[in-house]
Amino acid sequence: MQRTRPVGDVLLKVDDITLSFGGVQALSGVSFDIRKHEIRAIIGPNGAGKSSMLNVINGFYHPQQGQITFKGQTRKQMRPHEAAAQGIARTFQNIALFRGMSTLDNIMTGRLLKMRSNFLFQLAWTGPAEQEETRHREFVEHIIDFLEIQSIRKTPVGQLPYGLQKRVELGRALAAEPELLLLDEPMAGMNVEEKEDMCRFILDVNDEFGTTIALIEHDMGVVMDLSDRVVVLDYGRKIADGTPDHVRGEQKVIDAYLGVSH
Amino acid sequence: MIYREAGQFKTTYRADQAVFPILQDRIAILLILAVAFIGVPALASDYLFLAILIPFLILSMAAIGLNILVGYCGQISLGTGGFMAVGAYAAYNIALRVPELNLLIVFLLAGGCAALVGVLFGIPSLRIKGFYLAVATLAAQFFLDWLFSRVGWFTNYTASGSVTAPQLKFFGYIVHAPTGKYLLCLCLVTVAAVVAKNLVRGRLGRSWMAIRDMDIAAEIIGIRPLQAKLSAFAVSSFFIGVSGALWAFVYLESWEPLAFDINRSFSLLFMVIIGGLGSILGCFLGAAFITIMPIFLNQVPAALGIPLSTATVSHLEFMIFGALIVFFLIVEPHGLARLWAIGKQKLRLWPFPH
Amino acid sequence: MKLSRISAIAAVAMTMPLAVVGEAAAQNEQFIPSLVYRTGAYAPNGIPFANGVNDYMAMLNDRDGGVNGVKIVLEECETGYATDRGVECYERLKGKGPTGAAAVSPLSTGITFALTEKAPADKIPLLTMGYGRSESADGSVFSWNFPLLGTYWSAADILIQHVAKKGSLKGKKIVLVYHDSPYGKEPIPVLQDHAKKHGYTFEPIPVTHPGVEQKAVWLKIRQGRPDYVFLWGWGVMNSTSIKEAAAVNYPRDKMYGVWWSGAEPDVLPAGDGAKGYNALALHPAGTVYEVHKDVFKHLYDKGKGMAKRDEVGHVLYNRGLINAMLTIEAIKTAQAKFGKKPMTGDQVRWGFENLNLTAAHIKALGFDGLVSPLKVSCADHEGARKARIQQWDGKQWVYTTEWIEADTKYLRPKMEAAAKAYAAEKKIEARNCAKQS
Amino acid sequence: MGPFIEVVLGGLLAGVLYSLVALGFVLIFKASGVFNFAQGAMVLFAALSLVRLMSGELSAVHYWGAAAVLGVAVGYVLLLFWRRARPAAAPGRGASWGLIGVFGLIGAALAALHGTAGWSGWVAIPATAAIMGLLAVAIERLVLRPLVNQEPIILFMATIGITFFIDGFGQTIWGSEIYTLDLGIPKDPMFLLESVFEGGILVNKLDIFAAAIAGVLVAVLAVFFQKTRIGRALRAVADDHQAAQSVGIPLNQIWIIVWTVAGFVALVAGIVWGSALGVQFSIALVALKALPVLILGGFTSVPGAIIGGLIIGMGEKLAEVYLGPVLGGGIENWFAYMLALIVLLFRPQGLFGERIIERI
Repeated sequence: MQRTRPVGDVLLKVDDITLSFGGVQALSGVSFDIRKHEIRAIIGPNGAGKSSMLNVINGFYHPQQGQITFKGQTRKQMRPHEAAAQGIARTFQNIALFRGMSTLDNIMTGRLLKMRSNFLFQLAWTGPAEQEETRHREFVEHIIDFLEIQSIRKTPVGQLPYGLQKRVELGRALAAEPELLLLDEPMAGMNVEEKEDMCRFILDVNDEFGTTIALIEHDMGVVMDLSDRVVVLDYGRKIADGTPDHVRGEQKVIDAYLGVSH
Repeated sequence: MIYREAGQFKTTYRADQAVFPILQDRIAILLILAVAFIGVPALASDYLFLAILIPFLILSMAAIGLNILVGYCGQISLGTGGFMAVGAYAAYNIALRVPELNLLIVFLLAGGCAALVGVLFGIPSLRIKGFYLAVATLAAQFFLDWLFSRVGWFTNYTASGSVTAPQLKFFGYIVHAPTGKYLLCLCLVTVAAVVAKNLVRGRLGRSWMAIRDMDIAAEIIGIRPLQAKLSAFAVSSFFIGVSGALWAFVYLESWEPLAFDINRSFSLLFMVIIGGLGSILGCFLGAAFITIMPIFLNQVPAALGIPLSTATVSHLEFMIFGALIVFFLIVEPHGLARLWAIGKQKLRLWPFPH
Repeated sequence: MKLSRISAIAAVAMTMPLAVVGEAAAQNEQFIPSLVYRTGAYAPNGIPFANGVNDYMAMLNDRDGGVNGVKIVLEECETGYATDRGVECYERLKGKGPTGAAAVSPLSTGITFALTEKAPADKIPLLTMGYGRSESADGSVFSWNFPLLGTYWSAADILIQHVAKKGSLKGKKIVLVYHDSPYGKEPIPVLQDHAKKHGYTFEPIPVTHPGVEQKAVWLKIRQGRPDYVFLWGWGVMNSTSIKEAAAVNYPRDKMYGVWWSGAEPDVLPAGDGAKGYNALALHPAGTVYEVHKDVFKHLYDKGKGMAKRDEVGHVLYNRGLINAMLTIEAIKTAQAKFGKKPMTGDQVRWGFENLNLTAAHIKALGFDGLVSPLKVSCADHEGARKARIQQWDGKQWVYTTEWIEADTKYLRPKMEAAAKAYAAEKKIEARNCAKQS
Repeated sequence: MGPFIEVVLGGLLAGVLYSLVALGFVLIFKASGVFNFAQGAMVLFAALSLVRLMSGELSAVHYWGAAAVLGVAVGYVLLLFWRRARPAAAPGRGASWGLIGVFGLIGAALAALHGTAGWSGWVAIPATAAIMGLLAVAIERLVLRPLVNQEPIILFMATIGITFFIDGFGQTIWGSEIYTLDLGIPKDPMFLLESVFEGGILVNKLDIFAAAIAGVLVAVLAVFFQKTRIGRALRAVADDHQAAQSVGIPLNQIWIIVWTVAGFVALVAGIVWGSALGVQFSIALVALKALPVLILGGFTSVPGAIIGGLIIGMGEKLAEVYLGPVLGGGIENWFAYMLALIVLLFRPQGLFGERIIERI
């Protein structure tokens, strides 16, 4: 595969993360890194702690132990909106769109972080506030074109079919122009055609915007095709890390997927 | 056939972002404004002004405020009456203590006071959600009721606890004719509606709606719940506070805390739900419905010549009112505004629905 | 299409209530609005009063064909004791009939306060018999208010006079249990002022609307053991107070209610617990008076009448009769000057201000024994300020004192000062009563 | 010390009354997720029906109607037992309706024979219970079923609509004056421990009686939920609507049952409140006293409603008596809410509510 932007330095480093809920250990001592411009997959059987990992990265869960370094800044605890401000965006396993709003408005919310016009101008809808709105609207229209969802621009997302909702959610995450994009099972529940579209979007995003992507996916074919490197989690532990070909050969990974007891 | 948008193309984002993108709507709204500002003052009677239009306008403004909180930000509040009282008593005290101040500024300051109090009582919303929050807002209602009847300073130590509004004087001109009062309310409500519309279609509005639809997702895409929720409480309470000041100064003229009791909170909540959550138009429809319905029910039997005792009429009024609420919720849970939108949609296609 | 729809809806919505109001009225009618509450927390007290008013007017129409040949048209409007509904009722009814509303009885101190601001502009007199703003007894400032038969300040003064007669109040303790509204707060200044004069300690305890929650209040009273408890309640609050007093064993004969806390619905629910409870009385209960004979003859014997037959003659029913009679007498007084036709509010105001009910006159009206003579003047809109103490013996109210008159010398300066302050605030020029005819 | 104990005791006993109303809320919220604002109106309606049926001041139609409702209810219950005992021999659908109708007619006929004298409590209480059952059926049919799967706030608003309707309806058919409810419950004050404290500790017999009734009611409800088939179905529905439906528990029936039970609870509350204060519109407002109890105890917890009631009752009375004079009095209303609010800040789901877990 020919990339316009080669994989660069470490963007995010996860170090010895341990997370538990009450007595349940969700993650124990997980460490890995994500490099600039790469597509990094996180895989593992159900309940392996994949979604928890993403939740830790974007600050929704606070790990008991370990630290996260993003763009050279190390942190232990952070609110999700702070993570968003630093440039981490994500989509969700069970779609978390704003159901009462239109596609356009949903994607516009992704731009909120970049909007800072004065309250008084907003009241009157003039000057900087209106210019800002138009400017961001242009950007969002760009994303709408990119995701090929022009026709549903003004439709409330609650009325959209599943596949399109997933696409809108991706659009909302992209609107924030994130440096790191976390995708939680972006293709779950899709048919083959929809999956192909989604794969194309992910690759295009990575390629056109140079966005670094971490994704969780169950479809092994997709994972192997898309990703540069793969982390494998099982029972909250990291059991393998490397290129798709490398991971595929690991005995531990095969065991975990086939359910060999340890 | 007239309501057809074919041939109207939007060539700029600006045009698409307009409140009324369709030409016919723009004409209609201009006509409505013309009627409201010119036609009604020329034709309406004192009774229509004083007993129907003025309360309707003032309550519309309060409903706009409440709708921002409940309809746009998803935080149910049963303390609206209390916040109206804050506006009323703040206006009273400011006007009393700084008599030279222009009343418009007094009203704005009153709104500001209500906004502050709103923010204060909005703080629990960061932790408490749903019906727990709704019940918790009753704390504000009861506390504020008590405060204004018990702390003498707020009522300038009048023995009865009932206070009287000063003359309505703007720029040296005294407003006491019903028409003047009506126009005053109409101007303020028009401004309020425009401002509210601008807010809800912009940055702030989107962050409120995001919080309403899914607060966790909103936080993850970078919206700060603290800012979004408290700004909704502040803006909402501001409108409610101004409407409270108007209710006291323009409609009642003399009032006691009971004028802003919990029934006021409930009737406002009815307005926004019957009118339509998350719709500015709905606020007006809801306010009209709730203001006119009781008066209407009260007079229909007499008009039809059915001799009913006052007691029966008022009980019937309760029953019909309750039944209508249930009926509307069943027919269209999203309120009159949604009914209106559906009607418009049909009209767009009429007479060829397919 | 769309527009016509909007305007059609708007037109229907807006004009419907209007159309109803704008019915053509016959020319020889005197329109009188009646603000009532027949539902809600205050209905037990609102109903008998409204029935009394209604029956008296209906009886006059039947017996005399109205007042001096002018038919009386009464229309009730439900306020629910809420100020905003009261204002709405007032606005709706003030212009009805050929000459507009003759007079308005708000039957709520809160509504009275609101209407006091509106009535002068509309030229409609407010009859607030036994309630309302106390300082409005000063007619030079409050031209349109008529708190006939006594204000709350008079009531408070009469109560203190009565208990002071039973023994010096020095070192005694008096508690006021009051409805937390302008109504309940009205007597506080006088009671406080008297406390200084008589040397008793005074403690006001508010009860929140509607007044069913009084447990803590009465526990406090049990602990504080006041020598007297004054009750300024209304609606269900009254009976609750008496019940709670019985529950904490506070002696009922040390309790004194104002005249709005001394009717049958206040004591009957408390059963035996109410025995010994005292209240002020403006007039007696019962049906032994001439006017009741006419009421029975012209209404109840014909199967008409608003109340149940056995409720005729209850305290509040009789008060309704008196309220109606005073309105009618004011109209008659006005007619004597302006002619026997429907009177405007302005003319009725003159009628009220020149109302002079002598004993003979009262007897002729059939109210002998129900009302004592009163004379209204420009300076004095109260007309009379007398009340008796009555006691509930378990079955009926029994007078325990003769008429006690409030101390005008003491109250008048207070009233005038308060009225003056109001006039200054509202920039009203007080009339010079010496010059009024 | 004496007065303090007295206030605490008085508060606890007042709290029991709040619990009775809160209990009705909890039942319905648990089983249907509906925040039933109409509970207060149901208390008023039950109390009004009872007191007026006992009064003997109504027109004959009232008595016939109430007796017919009672007859129908008796017929329905008998039929249920018949079906349970001998399913094979039980009548078919049409015959069942006929039979129930006959029972209704018998009821009305008996009432007609009795004339318009007031009923004794032994008849009036079951009749009122039957009326509450009818009300539950009506609410399920006319309101809940058309609104199924709507958002909670819509259902909440609908119950406010129901509140208005019942308030108006109840006062229309039963009257709006104040009525004395006398079921022979003693009301005199008692003085305990007179040897220890001067003046003794005042307790009202009615309060003790109310507390006992509340205790019995909670025990009955506990048995009902734990031991009976319907109770188990109710708990299943409370845990998961869809799962319960998928294993064949008919949701509509469950709703009717729950609303009926809440109606019975309202009747008990109505009896106690009505005996204490007299039956009048104002007792509908006790719903507002139950709300802080509800958020304090948690919307879904029966013990929470009881303990919450006790805490609120005691807290507000202590505040009114000892803090009130400093602040000017009349504070108990908002104090109850503030107390609940403060607890909520630390436990957003109330003291006994199910923990809210945020997922994404």
